[in-house]
Amino acid sequence: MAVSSNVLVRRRSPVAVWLAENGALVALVVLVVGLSLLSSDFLSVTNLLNVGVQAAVTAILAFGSTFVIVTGGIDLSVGSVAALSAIVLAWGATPAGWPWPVATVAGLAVGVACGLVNAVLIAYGKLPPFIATLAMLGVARGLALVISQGSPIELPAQVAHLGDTIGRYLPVPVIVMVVMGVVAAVILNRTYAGRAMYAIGGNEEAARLSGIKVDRQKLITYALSGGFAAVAGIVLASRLASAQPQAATGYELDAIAAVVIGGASLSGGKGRALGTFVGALILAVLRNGLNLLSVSAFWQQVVIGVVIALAVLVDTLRRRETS
Amino acid sequence: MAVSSNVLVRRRSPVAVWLAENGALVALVVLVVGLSLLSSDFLSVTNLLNVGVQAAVTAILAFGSTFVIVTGGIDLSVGSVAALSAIVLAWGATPAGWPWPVATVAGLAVGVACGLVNAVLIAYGKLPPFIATLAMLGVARGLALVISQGSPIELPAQVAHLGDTIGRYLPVPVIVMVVMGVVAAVILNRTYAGRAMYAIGGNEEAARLSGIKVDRQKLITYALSGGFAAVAGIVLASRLASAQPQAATGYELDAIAAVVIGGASLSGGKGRALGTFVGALILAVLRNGLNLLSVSAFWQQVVIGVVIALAVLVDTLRRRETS
Amino acid sequence: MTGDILRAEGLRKQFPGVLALDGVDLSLRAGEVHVLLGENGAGKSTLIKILSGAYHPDGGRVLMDGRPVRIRSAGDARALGIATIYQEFNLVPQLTVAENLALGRPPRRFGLVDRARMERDAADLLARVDVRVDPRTPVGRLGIARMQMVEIAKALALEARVLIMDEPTAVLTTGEVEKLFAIVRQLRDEGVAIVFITHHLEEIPQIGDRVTVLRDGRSVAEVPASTPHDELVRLMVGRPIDQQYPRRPARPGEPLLKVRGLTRRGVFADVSFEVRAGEVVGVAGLVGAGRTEVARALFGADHYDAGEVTVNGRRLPPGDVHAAMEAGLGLVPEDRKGQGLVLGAAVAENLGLVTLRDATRAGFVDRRGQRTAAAKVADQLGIRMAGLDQEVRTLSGGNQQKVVIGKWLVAGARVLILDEPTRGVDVGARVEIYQLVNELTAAGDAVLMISSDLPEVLGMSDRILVMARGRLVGELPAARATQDDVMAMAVAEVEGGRVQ
Amino acid sequence: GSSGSSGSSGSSGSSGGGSSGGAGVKIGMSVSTLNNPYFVQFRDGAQAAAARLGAALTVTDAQNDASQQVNQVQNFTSQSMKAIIINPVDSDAAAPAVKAADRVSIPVIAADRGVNGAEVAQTVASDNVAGGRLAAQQLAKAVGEQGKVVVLQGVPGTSASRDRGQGFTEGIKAFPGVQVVAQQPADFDRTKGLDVMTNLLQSHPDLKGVFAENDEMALGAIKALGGKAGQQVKVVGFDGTPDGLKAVAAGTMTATIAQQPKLLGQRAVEAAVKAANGETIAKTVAVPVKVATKANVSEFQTS
Ligand SMILES: Nc1ncnc2c1ncn2[C@@H]1O[C@H](COP(=O)(O)OP(=O)(O)OP(=O)(O)O)[C@@H](O)[C@H]1O
Ligand SMILES: Nc1ncnc2c1ncn2[C@@H]1O[C@H](COP(=O)(O)OP(=O)(O)OP(=O)(O)O)[C@@H](O)[C@H]1O
Ligand SMILES: [Mg+2]
Ligand SMILES: [Mg+2]
Repeated sequence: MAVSSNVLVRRRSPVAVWLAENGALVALVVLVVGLSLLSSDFLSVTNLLNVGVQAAVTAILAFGSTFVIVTGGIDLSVGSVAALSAIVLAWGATPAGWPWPVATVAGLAVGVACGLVNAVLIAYGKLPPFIATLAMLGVARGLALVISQGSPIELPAQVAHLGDTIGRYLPVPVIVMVVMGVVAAVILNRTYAGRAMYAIGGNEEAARLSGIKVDRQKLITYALSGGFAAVAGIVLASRLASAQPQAATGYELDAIAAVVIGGASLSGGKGRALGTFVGALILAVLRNGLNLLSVSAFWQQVVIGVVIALAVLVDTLRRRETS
Repeated sequence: MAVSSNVLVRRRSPVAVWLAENGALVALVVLVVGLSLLSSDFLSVTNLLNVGVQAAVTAILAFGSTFVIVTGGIDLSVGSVAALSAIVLAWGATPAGWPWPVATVAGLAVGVACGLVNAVLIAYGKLPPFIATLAMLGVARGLALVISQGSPIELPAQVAHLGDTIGRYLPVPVIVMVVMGVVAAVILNRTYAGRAMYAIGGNEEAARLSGIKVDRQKLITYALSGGFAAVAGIVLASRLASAQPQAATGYELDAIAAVVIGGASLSGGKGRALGTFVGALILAVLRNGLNLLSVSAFWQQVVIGVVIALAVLVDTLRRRETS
Repeated sequence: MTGDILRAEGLRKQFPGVLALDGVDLSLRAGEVHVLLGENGAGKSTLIKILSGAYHPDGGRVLMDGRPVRIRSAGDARALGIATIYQEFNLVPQLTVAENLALGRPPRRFGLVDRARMERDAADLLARVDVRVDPRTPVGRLGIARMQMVEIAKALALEARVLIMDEPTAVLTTGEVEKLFAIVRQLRDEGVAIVFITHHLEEIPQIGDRVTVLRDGRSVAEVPASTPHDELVRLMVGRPIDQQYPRRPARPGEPLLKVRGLTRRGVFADVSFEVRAGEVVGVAGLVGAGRTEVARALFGADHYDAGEVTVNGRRLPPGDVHAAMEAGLGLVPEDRKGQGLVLGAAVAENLGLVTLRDATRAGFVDRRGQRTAAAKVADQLGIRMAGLDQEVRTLSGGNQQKVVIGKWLVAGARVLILDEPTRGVDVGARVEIYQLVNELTAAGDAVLMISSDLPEVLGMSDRILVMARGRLVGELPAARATQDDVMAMAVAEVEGGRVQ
Repeated sequence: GSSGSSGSSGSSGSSGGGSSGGAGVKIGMSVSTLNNPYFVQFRDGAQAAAARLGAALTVTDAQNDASQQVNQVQNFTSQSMKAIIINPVDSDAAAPAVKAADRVSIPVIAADRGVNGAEVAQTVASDNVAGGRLAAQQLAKAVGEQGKVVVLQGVPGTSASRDRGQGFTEGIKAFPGVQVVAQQPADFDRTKGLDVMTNLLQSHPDLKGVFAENDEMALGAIKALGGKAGQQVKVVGFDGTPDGLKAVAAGTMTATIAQQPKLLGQRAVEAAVKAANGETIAKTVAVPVKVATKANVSEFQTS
């Protein structure tokens, strides 16, 4: 390789490199240490499992959003799509309806379909992703309300087990979250679709001229986002044993925040599943800690805002330092 | 002046050019015609004035967001900042407090200050605008709740006049909206700050290398957005004669949607005050029309989503045709 | 010494993993054209970015009129009378030509921007550089060459004492280069000090007074512009280059690429030609002749209205890049930043972009195999980088160009379309690219080479097609053609030549 | 004014003994939302009672999000609260949270809304469906059992909106002369109440009455009606918030279904303290829903 003589490679320890690339992790560690000192309840096994369970839905939504954000898009519809998928599942599985596995597949299919509609509007209708998915935010929520007549629907018991804890220490939502995270990481790092997402987000025109079928890849990207949203919606409903038409309202901003806190850029081409996971954990730890510390409800919003800003600030400052 | 000789310049009438650049207007006209046919109540003077009043708050917020979006940024905090400004005004102007003009200035100053904090985080802290303003969304809302203790506060009567109608046909919110729109248009088109916004949004590096003080211009941009949000918040409160801590929740998405429907691009460098105005009108007409037509609560969300997508689709299709 | 208007002493600049400048000196006199010469990645652009306030040096100092100065921003440089034309375009595509010319300092009246005056000023400036374009046109709609002329006009507007030009001629054709030289000479005679970077060595005696040669981040020599060509090359590359255009013609075989009656309304019309296996076909023409458009259309990047394209006997569906690639076409676009590279991604990623599909089994990409292939090509092209993981954004311009070409080499295209392939590439690397062209054609592949560099077209092609105003106006055998022949054809008025 | 505000908070409080004494008892309370004056009052009542009893009360805001509420109750269990008060975002969705607390034997009090599908120690509530019926009667009487009325609905899909709407629909059937000509959502929000009412007036200028599913929307509607409010058009609200009661006193709002949120909060805390001390408590406590009209509004305002 033509590493010229003036190229001086400074040796940095692998740990330092890894930390610089995962600045959000530093913020998470600081947060965890701080909360353990402030609240004696924080660092118990059950509480940490609670945090995991509480992070699960946001994390799964955020994994799906990572795909979209890596391509330089945005998906505002994930919260609504999650609710719609769960409602379709529960509504389909009523005693008079389908067997629960069929209903579950239907719920997932609805999520994927919503993603495909987004993608068609974006890739072929040339709508800005913000607008296409904002429209879907309204449409999916509205359909969830129409189907459910505005009332929660009980989930079939088999699906509701997704909200259980196996033994004492293995909450199913945490397992689902980890599995979806690994799937997201593999897709992003190892598959054609994933690598194409980075190329499209980095320079769409260059990707197209390199033979990547940009439109088709966008279909895959948004379909994945919709599918992940459906999974998140079903996990959420299983925790409540009922599908709620108003579930996950506003979660899209949390999901996007988790992705960006995790180091992705909204202009595309950057982002990793592990970072997103850390981002989702930061949000969950924060909410959990503020509850434990009995911070007043009004001040909680202020504190969450400040900590989110600080967490990303830590990251950007680290980056600037090491570059 | 001669354009390169091999390029055949197709002559297009100025009207066609203007329409192509204002595709949202076409959508608005279609919507208005459709609604007039469907509802006999729609096309009355009073109803159209109602639409104007109902568009005012979104439009004023959206004018502020136009500055930010033109620079390639985003401001999610405008709804919260609007609420906080109004709360500060009302809280300051309680009988035991300051005279109302002082309180009003304080309310506006709080809006500008929030914008400046956003800008400092973005320009100097290098936070992505999405994160900085998402943090501010929480902080400003939290502070509004803390100050008001969660309850509405009555507005001083002098300020509440902003919600009145002069004579039969001159609602003050509409006047404020038009004034703010003209101010926004002049800033964008004719001032140094405005042109710098386009330059930064189009190519930040080029702007910097051309001697534009990018950081300082961002301060101005977000301060303007905060100031416009404060005005919107005060107009909103004046319509109810009381400042509500939870007012304008979620309005940021409406404001951004108005800007994008109006033809701006979230990647920056594009956007016009007139387009934003049309975008805000589309949203207001739509909500008004659905009420007049007594569309069911559940279906309204679906219809609004579909119409937003169609409105922008009309625009993108027109553009593709004429380009 | 005393006449120095600007001096740089011992400048150092460290990037992560790269020491870009390692003690560079430069002295600049009023009324001279000072050429900066060096291989791709030698540090030329870094040096001038320090002088213009875009970068801060890690060591060394800059003096103006004998006094040390601190240049911390573009504004500081401007205040000191330093104007710069950067290698990468620094225009705002959405804004009009007039606004770009006045960027950062628009004329104002009563605090408001005075558009009428701005447009008048712009028209004057454009007339000075002899560019005919409406000042109200958005810059994004101009071609790359006219953008460059706008950049030049923008720098002129500052009426600076020091004018720095980083490869201004890279994207210009002969006519425009002449115009530019006339302007530069006039400024020089008015006492302006000019720094001029170029990879076209033949321009040096025409325009330069002194030459500073950079190598590996150090200034290795300061010589007069009259220094012989071979000597300059030796100073720059460290070894002599015996043949600048080492074309070794292969025996033409079957036609690989056939284009029949290709037409796109308003852009080009009735373009027909063939490229045979083993052939290099050059395409010459003035800027805006439509060569790029034809290349993009036949590659499937743009739609066309009529005609057909056949590759290796297979007729290509219009507007389908993927099908074109499958059939064996490859395109190295002229706008490397906008169309050729994912700037934020690593060198390895960019080199593997075209072969991503081929390296995929059951949806999974063989990333290790891709990396090995990338390393091989990087080595072959001599890409100067800190490693395969370096972001392409931070490569020097010439090395970026090598990456764009490299990704098609990895893919093994049968017919490679090169649009301005050596734009911004240093003499040494250029010869390496030519060698590659030779190897491709020797192996029975074909090359269609669009270039505004006439000596290159003449030196490297087997046949030359000439385009003017969207039509093919003639064909010349490269062996006997001269620059004058080609130019004569390119500018000839074509009867009813306006494309409909 | 109350007497025992001195030993206000925390474990150091040494207030008088007795079986109902709550000295140092840790209680967690998850409120469905605090973005609404009604629940702010509910919280105030609870805090006042806790201060009086010397209990340490932790209040969290679920922001109308059922799953966030589950999270908060889980967090209470890790904090080893002695009792939990839940003001459910949704009656069905609260069940898993309650079960989680049951598992570690922490007594749960449901406040304002019941919990379906799980055992709670006590439900302190006023009946929203009954309130809806009362509102229907009030409105029908006020318009002379004749004419067109409209309904301003809350956030679609929330239980408050469902129950009140259901009660109203049932109640209004008894008055065949009263026609419900439109039901439109205004999301429990005052501004939206104003805008939607303005729009509805366009299509129904001959309107006689409005039922708003909370006072905030009712106040928006009153603003839209201007001089007509309380005159040609009667407005009935729900909740009995201070601003709502003011409007009743002024005559612009004909009636509001007052729920006494402060009393509700107080009762919930009292029950929680008792449950924490292992006392047996009644399964349900009904806090009366009252109709506040101009005639009796002063009683509500002082309490
Ligand atoms: N921002 C940056 N970050 C990291 N490395 C950089 C950066 N900018 C330049 N470099 C490196 O510094 C070296 C000098 O680059 P420079 O752009 O000055 O070369 P150049 O002489 O202008 O080359 P060319 O003729 O190709 O334009 C190269 O190795 C390049 O990769
Ligand atoms: N006024 C204009 N509006 C829109 N596009 C224009 C206009 N003038 C020129 N162009 C386009 O700009 C481009 C000019 O680019 P450039 O100067 O590189 O020429 P080119 O067409 O690439 O030249 P060649 O065919 O010689 O490669 C062409 O694509 C031309 O069609
Ligand atoms: Mg360079
Ligand atoms: Mg070209």
